[in-house]
Amino acid sequence: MEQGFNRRRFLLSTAGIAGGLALPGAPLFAQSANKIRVGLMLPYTGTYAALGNAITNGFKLAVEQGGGKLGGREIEYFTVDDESDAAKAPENANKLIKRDNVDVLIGTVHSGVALAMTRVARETKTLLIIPNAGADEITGPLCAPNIFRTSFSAWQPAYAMGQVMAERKHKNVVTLSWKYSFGEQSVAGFKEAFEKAGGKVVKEMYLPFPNVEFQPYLTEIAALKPDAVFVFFAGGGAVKFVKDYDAAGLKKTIPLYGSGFLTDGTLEAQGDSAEGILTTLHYADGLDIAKDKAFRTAYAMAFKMQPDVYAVQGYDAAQLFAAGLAGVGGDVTKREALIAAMEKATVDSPRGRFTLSKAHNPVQDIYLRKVEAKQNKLVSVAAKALADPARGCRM
Amino acid sequence: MDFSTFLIQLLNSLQYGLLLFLVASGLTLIFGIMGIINLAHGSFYMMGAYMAFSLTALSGNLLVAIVVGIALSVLIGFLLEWALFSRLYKRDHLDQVLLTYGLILIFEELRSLIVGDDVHGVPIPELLSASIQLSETLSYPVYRLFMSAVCILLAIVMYWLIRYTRLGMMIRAGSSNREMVQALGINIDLIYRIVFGLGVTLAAFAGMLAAPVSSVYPGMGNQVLIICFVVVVIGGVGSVWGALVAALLIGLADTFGKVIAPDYAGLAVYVLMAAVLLWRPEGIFRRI
Amino acid sequence: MAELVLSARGMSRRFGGLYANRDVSLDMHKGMLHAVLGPNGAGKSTLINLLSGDLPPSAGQILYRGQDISGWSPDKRSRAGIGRSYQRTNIFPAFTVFENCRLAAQSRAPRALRVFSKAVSFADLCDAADRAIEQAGLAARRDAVAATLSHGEQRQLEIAMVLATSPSVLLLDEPLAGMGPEESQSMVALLKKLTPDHAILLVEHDMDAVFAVADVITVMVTGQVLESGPPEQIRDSVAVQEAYLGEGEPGDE
Amino acid sequence: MPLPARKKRNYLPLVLLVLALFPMFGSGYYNELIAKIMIMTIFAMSLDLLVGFTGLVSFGHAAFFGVAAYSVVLLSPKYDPANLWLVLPAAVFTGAAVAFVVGLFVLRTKGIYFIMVTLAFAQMIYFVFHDTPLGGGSDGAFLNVKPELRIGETVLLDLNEPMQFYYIVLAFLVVAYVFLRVLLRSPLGHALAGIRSNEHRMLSLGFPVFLYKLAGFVTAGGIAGLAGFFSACQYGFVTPEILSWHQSGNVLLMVILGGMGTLNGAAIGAFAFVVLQELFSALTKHWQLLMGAVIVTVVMVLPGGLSSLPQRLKGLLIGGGNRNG
Repeated sequence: MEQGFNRRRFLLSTAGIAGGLALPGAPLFAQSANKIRVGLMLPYTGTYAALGNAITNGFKLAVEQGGGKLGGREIEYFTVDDESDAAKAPENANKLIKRDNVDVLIGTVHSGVALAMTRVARETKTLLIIPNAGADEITGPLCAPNIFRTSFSAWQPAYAMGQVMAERKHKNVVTLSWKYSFGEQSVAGFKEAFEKAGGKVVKEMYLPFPNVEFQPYLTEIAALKPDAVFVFFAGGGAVKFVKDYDAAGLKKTIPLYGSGFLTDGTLEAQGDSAEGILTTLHYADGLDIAKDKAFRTAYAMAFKMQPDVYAVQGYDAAQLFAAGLAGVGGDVTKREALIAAMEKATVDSPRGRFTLSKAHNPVQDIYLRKVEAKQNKLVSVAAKALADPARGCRM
Repeated sequence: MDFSTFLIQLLNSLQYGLLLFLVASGLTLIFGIMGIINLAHGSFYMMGAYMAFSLTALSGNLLVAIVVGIALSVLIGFLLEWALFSRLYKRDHLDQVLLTYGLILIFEELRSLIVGDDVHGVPIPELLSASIQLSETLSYPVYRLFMSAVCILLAIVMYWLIRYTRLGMMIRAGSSNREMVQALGINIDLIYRIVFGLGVTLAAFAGMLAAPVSSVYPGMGNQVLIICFVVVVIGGVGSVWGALVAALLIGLADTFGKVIAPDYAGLAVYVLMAAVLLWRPEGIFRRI
Repeated sequence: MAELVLSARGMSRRFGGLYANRDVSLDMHKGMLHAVLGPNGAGKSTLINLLSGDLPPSAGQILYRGQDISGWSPDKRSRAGIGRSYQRTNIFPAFTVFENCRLAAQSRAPRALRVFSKAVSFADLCDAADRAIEQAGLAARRDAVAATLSHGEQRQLEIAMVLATSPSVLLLDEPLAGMGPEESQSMVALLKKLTPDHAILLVEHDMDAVFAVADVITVMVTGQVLESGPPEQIRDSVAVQEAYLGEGEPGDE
Repeated sequence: MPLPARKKRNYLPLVLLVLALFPMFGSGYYNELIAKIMIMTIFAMSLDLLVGFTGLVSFGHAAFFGVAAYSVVLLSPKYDPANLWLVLPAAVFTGAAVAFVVGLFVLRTKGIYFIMVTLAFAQMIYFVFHDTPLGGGSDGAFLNVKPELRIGETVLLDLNEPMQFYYIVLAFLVVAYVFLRVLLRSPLGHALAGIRSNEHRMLSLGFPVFLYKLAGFVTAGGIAGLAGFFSACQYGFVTPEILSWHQSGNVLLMVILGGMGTLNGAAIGAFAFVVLQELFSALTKHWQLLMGAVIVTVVMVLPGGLSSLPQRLKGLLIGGGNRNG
């Protein structure tokens, strides 16, 4: 042991420092001046990997349709797998911003990661377009001129659902969601609209994310016997919840409603259990919109699979950025003009045209959808051109 | 909470606890008999669930999928033991921890490469798809009861196996003293291989059994891993009975934690663990 | 009568239903070497483990200078002055002989809070270690790594480590096991040298050595004391001869 | 394993020089990366004190790192910088204090059990931050303004400045390294080494082994707290994930990768780990597959860690050599 104290083998580590620097640093020296550098920070591993891929596909489809260019400029991609790990988010964002010097940052799915990215983007004044994460704060207290979102805020679909459920004469409702800010914000948005219209939320229940042992809550719901249930879940948890809810026999007696993610990208796994469930979202199957049909065909041709709402959001991120570039002739250095052009843009989205609110969140139609034959079929427009209230945004 | 709700919650906790026992029993066997910390145990659970999905899709029948899946799991267990674990028995626990940590990453990425990253459902077999009406609004799926029955059956089989069979005798001897058993002319390497295969198969079987209820999704293995560790810590390393008691306790703590103190539900299980450790640092039961 | 240092009163230890020690009583006095004889499985090692605190007794009392120490942990007993050696060599194999003993000496003066001083800078501890090494006859091997010592030398180190803790009681579990004749002789000499200042309990198979050094001998059979007394009494005891000596040389463990 | 005496070559000054001069050549991102490696080195060294020098394989070390990081965020005023001399000792103290409480429980167990119990306790603390509103739940919490050191109106040190941050981390890396070296040659250090080598004998020699282990555990917790402090300051953001078992696994991996029981190994391990991650994730989407393969390979064929590599290569070239490196 004594000898162990004296043995210093630092040769390796010093050699390592010298070698290690040259390796990931390569892009730094291979900087091509005339391409626009796009940084994609999305989940490519873990729970949300499928979503990250869909967004990437959507974005790239829009670029392909522009002949590989946006605003007349060629595109160079830099990707980082954010692993949906918020702890690594600032570091990963810095990789793209400081190492790769990207002109625009696109990301991400997970709200916690997106919040951290937003902070970094505000500090470094990097242009950020968020293609999914719905945390209200991003276009609320954290809003900034350089931060845009092409998806939705948690508040939007939930608020619309509050109106729908009140219209459908439900009086007493129980809510259930994972206990994290996105879930809580969804419930808050729902509650706001629902109670304004005279309904009452009998009980708000939360379970720790990402716990999927729902049985105790279903038993609670059965004991409380509300008129209806509003939930927020997504991904694997959504699949299990919908199946458990059906298996517990509750679906027959107490109708289940949810924010759209309850049945998005999950219908194949949910099977018959999801049939008839009503959800609200800014996208639906069976929209009578030419742009949507064209988008779906093109997407299916390019990637051999059907697009989903995430692909649409990625596609629109590219479209929004293209609109900005068009306004400045492709010159990203004219930042204020670029941002102004993006603010004024009307995005011709597959979900229907939308504009941006002052806080840079889409002002969009929220659709009421019903699950039929493994599709989220459009029922009606639940809220026309719904704008997020952008509480706390000082811009 | 009225009395009938209370009873139903009790049933919920029992059912959850039994499933936990099934997953954790393989872990505790590998721990207790081979002295190996297997972090990849959750990955075997995940592997089982995905096998149930893929094989059901191929054969159209969950039962066939489970039979083929079990055969595959045994094979995978043997292979891993032969290729990797058998070389680590003389090494530190630390090396085992790291090896299995590396395996988690590998299994998760292989899953992504082979099956993809989507969420999939596994249909409940026709025969078991009914429900029993428990209260006015609530019914209980027969499949869940079936799962519990299978878990109880397996607990009994394991008890019998360890107590009354020659294999069980050798396993018990092997867990107390590797050298001595070797000296008695028992092929300890074979015993270890069998135990490891058994452990892997138990985890994978739990995954297959749970797949129709839980559906299959990326990262599902990591979710059960830690709770299984808590089961083993509370129950006592290597004790199958301890694992059963601990799993049932955790089922109770989790279920009623969610009902009584929903804000601290995630903590309930760990508070239970700390309490048990204060009382008995080596877990409730010490040996098989 | 010499000073009574350590004594066991009706001490028992059960493993499951089996008694490893049953109602054992014995006394150890300063300046006397108390040897314990008995066939394999007689409970001699259990006796030492009970006295040293490695095992808690199921019943009975252990008195150290009149104080009941039955519930004390091994380290507390050691600090109080009860040192022991092990039947299977139990040392720090990666350390030098000196460091083995220095560490043993350090246990008397923990100084754990002085983290900014070098361990080897405490002269008193180093002296104690060197004295112990000298006593055990290992001076020539002071700086050798313990793992490289011969078996006999490791047995000597085992003793040296106990000595470095300056104990008043020595519990020695077969210190001669596996030693060559020469090494045995020097160990016997060492034991004789140590006896005046210590109360020594010696568990040993080597009859010649035991009768050469022991002041009192206790013979144990199946966990119980068969007979206890001076060597002559034991040599002449019919019971002992029947139970034990009559069987001839006991085999090695 | 005794080695033949060989010429000692001390590369420490050289490494220090490289680290000190690095910011003059590196870009902003690489400065951050090196700062991160230095923080992880502090973290890995603290774990090495337990794993490599005391023989306590803790699988919950991220808890102390994370708790300290949270303490920085929770103790800082919302819109003003906190006082460095207040929050830094507070973070170290938090790490040590939590280690003390956890140690009281976990040090009652040994071996395989110890590994699991440390893991379970770390998970418990993880859930405290994950499930309760204390630190913002699963969403984490932000440190809006990083701490600074000021006397009167003059700001002496400001962690918001990347350059200053870099050099402060470097300074504390040196402090932690020297502290651990001194500790290891102190009576306490020798006693810990004795516990690693033969705990049972330490007990029978009269060492209150539990207290010694607790002292080591608390010290390691405090130094992990130091690393946690800098980690929170570097990115201004904490989430429960920083005390997850993955984090504990990663730091354990760094210790093994570099070779345990040598503080320098911790540095090599931290460096190799971060660089490998950087490299692989640039290479492929399935980079974790490569990471997993590296881990398995190191465990199977390189038990002494990377720092044993030159020795092994030498052995291979010269032929014979000692097989264990």
